[in-house]
Amino acid sequence: MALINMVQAINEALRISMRGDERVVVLGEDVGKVGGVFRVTAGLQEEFGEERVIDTPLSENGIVGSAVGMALYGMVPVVEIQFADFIWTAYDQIVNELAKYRYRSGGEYSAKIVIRTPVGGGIRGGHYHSQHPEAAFIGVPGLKVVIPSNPYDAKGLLLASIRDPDPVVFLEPKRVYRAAKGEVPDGDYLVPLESASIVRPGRHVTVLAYGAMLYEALDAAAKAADKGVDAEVIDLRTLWPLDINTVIDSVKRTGRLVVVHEAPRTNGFGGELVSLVTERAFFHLEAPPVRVTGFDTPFPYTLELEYLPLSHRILPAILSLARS
Amino acid sequence: MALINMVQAINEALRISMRGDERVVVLGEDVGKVGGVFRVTAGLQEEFGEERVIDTPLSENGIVGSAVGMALYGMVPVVEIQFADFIWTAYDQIVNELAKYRYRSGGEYSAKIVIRTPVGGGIRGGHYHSQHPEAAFIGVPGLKVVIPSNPYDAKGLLLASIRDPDPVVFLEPKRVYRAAKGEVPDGDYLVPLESASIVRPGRHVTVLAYGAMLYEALDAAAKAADKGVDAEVIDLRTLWPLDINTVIDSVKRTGRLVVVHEAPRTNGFGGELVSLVTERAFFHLEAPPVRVTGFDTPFPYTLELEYLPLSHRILPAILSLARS
Amino acid sequence: MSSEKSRRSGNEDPNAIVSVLRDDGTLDPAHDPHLGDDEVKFLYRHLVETRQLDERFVALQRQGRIGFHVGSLGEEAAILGSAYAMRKNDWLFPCYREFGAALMRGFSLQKLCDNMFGNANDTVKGRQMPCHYVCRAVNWASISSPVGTQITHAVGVAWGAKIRREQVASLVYFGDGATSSSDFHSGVNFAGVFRLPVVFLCRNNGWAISVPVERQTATHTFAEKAVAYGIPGVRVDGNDIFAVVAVTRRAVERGLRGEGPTLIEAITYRMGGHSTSDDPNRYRENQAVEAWAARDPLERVRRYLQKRGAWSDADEKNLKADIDARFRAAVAIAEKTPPPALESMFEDVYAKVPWHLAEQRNEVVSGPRAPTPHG
Amino acid sequence: MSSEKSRRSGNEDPNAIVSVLRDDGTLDPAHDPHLGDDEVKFLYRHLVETRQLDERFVALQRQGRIGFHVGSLGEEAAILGSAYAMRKNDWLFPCYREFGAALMRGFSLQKLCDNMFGNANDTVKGRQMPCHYVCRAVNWASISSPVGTQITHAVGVAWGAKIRREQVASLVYFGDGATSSSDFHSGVNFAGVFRLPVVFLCRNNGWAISVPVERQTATHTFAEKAVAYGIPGVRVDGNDIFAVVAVTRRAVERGLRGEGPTLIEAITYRMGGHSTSDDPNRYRENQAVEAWAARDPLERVRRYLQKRGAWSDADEKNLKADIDARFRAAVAIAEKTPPPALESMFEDVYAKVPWHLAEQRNEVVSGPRAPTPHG
Ligand SMILES: Cc1ncc(C[n+]2csc(CCOP(=O)(O)OP(=O)(O)O)c2C)c(N)n1
Ligand SMILES: Cc1ncc(C[n+]2csc(CCOP(=O)(O)OP(=O)(O)O)c2C)c(N)n1
Ligand SMILES: [Mg+2]
Ligand SMILES: [Mg+2]
Repeated sequence: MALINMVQAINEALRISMRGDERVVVLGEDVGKVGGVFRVTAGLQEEFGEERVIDTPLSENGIVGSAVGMALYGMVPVVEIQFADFIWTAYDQIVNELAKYRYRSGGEYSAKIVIRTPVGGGIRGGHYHSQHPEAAFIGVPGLKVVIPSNPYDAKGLLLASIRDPDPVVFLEPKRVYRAAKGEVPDGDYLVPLESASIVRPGRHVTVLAYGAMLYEALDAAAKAADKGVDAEVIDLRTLWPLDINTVIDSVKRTGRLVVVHEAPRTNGFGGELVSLVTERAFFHLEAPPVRVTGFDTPFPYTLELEYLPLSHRILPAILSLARS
Repeated sequence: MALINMVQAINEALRISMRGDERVVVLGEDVGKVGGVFRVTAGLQEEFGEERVIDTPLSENGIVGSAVGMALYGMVPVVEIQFADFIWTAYDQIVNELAKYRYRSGGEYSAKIVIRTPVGGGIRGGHYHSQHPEAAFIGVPGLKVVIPSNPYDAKGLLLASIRDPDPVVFLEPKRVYRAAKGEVPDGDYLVPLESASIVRPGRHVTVLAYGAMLYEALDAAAKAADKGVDAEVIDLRTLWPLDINTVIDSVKRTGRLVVVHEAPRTNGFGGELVSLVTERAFFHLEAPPVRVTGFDTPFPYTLELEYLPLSHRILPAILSLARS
Repeated sequence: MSSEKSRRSGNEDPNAIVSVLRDDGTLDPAHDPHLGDDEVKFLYRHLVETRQLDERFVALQRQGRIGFHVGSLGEEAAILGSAYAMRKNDWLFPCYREFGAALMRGFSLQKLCDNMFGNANDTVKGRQMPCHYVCRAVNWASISSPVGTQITHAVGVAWGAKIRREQVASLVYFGDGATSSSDFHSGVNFAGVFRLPVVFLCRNNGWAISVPVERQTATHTFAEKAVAYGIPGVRVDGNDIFAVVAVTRRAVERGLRGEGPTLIEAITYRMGGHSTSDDPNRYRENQAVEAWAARDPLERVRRYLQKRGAWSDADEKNLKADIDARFRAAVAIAEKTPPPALESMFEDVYAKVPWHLAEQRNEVVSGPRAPTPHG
Repeated sequence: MSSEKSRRSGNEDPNAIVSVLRDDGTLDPAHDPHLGDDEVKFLYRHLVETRQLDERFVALQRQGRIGFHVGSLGEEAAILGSAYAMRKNDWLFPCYREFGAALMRGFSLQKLCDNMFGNANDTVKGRQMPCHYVCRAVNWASISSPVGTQITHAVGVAWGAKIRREQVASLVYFGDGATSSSDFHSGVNFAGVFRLPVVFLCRNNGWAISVPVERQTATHTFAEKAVAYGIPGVRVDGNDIFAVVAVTRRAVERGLRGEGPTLIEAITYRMGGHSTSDDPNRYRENQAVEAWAARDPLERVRRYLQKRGAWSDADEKNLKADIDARFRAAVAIAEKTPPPALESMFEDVYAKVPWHLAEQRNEVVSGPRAPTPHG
């Protein structure tokens, strides 16, 4: 066990996967010598060579499209998209090809790839280095969507994602890449997909969060506790398929729901979560669920901390919901 | 007034817009001589010439990207994407460029274009000629999303969309392109954006629908009436920004909500609608809202009518909701 | 960047078109692929089969028995000749007009017909439109309607093989229209940079639905687009199956020697509509069609075989009768085969059916049935 | 397809590099753009200003006073020379390294500094990162981080102008890495097909962050990519401002004559890191940097001017002092200017603020304030 950050934990997961399985290759822009602009792939090219840790031309659709082909051939490509904001030129390959390959070929082929990409704001990145686009992937049948919030989960979830038979979009909350530190086993272990984690048990309000906003939710919950409100905070970890039972059980206990996410509110994952809960636990709800989210604007630069659903916005939501 | 179908109505709106405003140009694949694969642009090239009705190379991102440039220069390009299923290579241009141009340039520029594209299933088109991807546009700040269900609205909404200062994604429900006929004034008129239409007033259940599924909702409502359940059916027409008042008023009256859409359920627009209603009319709700939608699979071919949320699936939802 | 000399300063005439089969039925020795009579007869049988099935499928569509067909009328030699040059362990990435090549590689006619009817035996389980079958057994990839997307996949397969040190090449079919796509640009560029054994087979059939090639590019040829990727581009008479076999074989050999990809422009013509949904009279004159009819790729091979005494009118008659009989038998079975099971709609989205799809499956299975397609 | 002869069969050597300014400070008459001393001095002042501001902005970033900077060290001549060739009513589409050209066209240093601080006076209202300003008054487009996307926009502007019969050209900047993007392919292809007056200005600075040009393309040059689009490609010494002015002017004239676009490859070198976030020592040796230093684009112009007696050491000193004074004044104001108003976050998403944004605005305005950035 060592105290490491998320960047190091993800690096370890990649290294273990590549050592254990020759089919695993890493490709993306700047993943080679420089080890990724966030240094997540540092040292991998040295160990595994240029053929397995591949700097590609600047084309996200080329990266994902050729990774799909590699996967058809039996490789397990782990793609890095430098920032999630740059994933959109690959969206056709993701929606129409990657996600549908198994289905449309009647199960004869499958395209197992993992797409790793840093997401989220709070690093002074403005519009194009801050997007948090989980909703664009959750709505695509065939994809799994995973987002860790801490080094232990990051390593275990990435190891599980690489071994999972389905394509996984693996979102990395870059705001806590280095800030979130934790004890992480040196060796191989899995954190199963589709399992949420109750990070803070509580009785009065259920708060669903993930990625960097988990810490804001926890901060708000701690402050709410000072005011006598006991919030349960759940880290979803796998966004889709969702660990529905953990979520519904919690809301049935608390009767109140706050959903937190950085992405814009409209048609964000919050809407889906609120609907799922409303459909399944309606008569347990004491008050309307509340979404605390990014606003329906492009991500701003100077005012980014006003944009993000930080603790100062989550706390009043918890308090007023608990009192309603 | 003449009895015409939606293809003709949209064609008239384009013709009137092009006659009235020299800045309006039409571009896309096969929009010229052949008049579009659905014949929506038939005759326009003859009247306005090859410079204003433009057959482009086969590149959706090229079409949208250059339309953005034309718009910066002051033109009003109306883009046709042959099927919505093929829009994804243009998604980067739509999300990162078109939608954000006004915001990111501090209002100095705006990129006013209309993207017309046929959507939806029921025409034996399988995966790639049936997608109904409104959710992917509703969640993008800066875009407006419009979908008519009949010729009168199609013409009036398209005329309004072309004149609106913001970029509009104009979805055309191809299953009823020719089937939906109606009386349409010959001249110029507007159907305002952001206004829903109560197509069938009712007391017991609110049914929100749009596009081709409106007819299924109406059919189900008629059958429900036979069983004593009086459903109100609302055609949303503009999906975003939503006519929130009409929706909330209705649910406050009926206390019950059914949302119908063809797109997959998860993270579809239904989740947003359910959330908006739950947030704003929670204490008026007598029962949990119900979503009747396409399933979370790629769109199938042979079984497409089982996939679609047709009347046979809407009716039981209305009845059981009314009785709960 | 490649230290090789820039391709465009090479001496070859970029407009030259490789052809082998002369009008008089003899072969130009310069590019002759040296096919034995049995090989040519094999190819000819498949050319005829392809054409005949095309006609039959169009007829079925007109009768309302199948929903759609997208054919290869006039392009058969470009398709079959290039597929013939690929070895058993090579991979093929179809566009959508290449069912004849799939059959030639061993895909069964029965399965093809099952796909045309989208029935329970369809390899893609009735999930895609007709002509969107799959056949892993012959390294035939899944077919997708969006234009160009298969190009990067073919690159990935060749890349995987190269990393694994396996002697496998891939061939990808696409049209002239597809050269404008993003995946063409990325795919050819990646294959050039990483020197992958990919054959990029551009069927230049003159049209992208109603859009003529002049609206697709300002270049004179499609082959010269290879220059932008530092790889060779070759133009070939796509209606000359000997020439197509020859240039494709050379491209495969080059690729497997580690010298990288080749872009082949097979010059041919789409003699029919784009698909059964299209009426070409709306946008083109008949003259070009007539001119191209004189260069029919089947006729040319038949003349060659007949001249060598290797093919008789009786052979022709028997062949056609045989194809017809097999077609009728396959259609009879396919048409009677039921549609896929309702439950199948929820399979293969993921490797295992997750909770939400299990719920949705139960909803459908226990719910009312949809109206039948035609009332 | 173009009826013209294929470009690659032309006689020009595709590897030839246009240069004008010789080592001895004289000009090659073959391509001399005939700039008067005042013009050259104007350019030189802006070259120096660009370099000096680059250094100052990096320093501000290191001091934590601004968040980011992406500079043009070594690439100044390629950027300013090409911009200088564009007329007032032409449009420029920046990549992100071209602030020097914006200033030269009339964008104010104050506004640039306001952008660097993202304050209330920033033309983009503090919504984008530093170096992502806009200036409609000089036909300077908005800057977007995603690589390549501005290329199709430049095409659209030229297209609009052509449809309206207005004599307007556009110039678009992008890097060597951007030639791999989808928008490069689509943009250049569309411009070729529709013969639009676009200048595609590829700054080949050797690197896309840490990825060298050999990993971007298998071609020997970027200019030869023009072949794939049926348009001319020109290589120019990007550190020779005379040569850059000359080839760009020729491209504009050609475009305005209706002969279509030109792809210019300006060969230069990124002397610094990719941006303030990058440390190039991680992936490259210093040797190339040293070699390029000998071809410094500013030094070359200064030598030229000095040789002509048009520039003195005193001029140099005064210029630098003046730039510094203006810089300090602008920064002082920019740094004191408050951030944009909270409400501004919700404006310009749409032309009018819709109900949901009005609600969200009220939520923020009446809610608690966020923590301040640094605690
Ligand atoms: C991305 C995309 N855009 C548009 C279409 C509609 N479409 C189908 S085939 C086709 C033309 C393709 O032309 P070409 O590539 O020359 O192939 P061909 O049909 O001639 O074999 C078009 C525009 C599509 N399938 N995919
Ligand atoms: C679509 C996209 N992918 C990745 C990035 C991250 N990125 C920013 S600049 C850059 C390299 C660009 O290189 P080049 O085009 O040569 O321009 P230069 O920076 O050298 O001027 C990369 C990969 C991006 N901004 N956009
Ligand atoms: Mg074609
Ligand atoms: Mg560069």
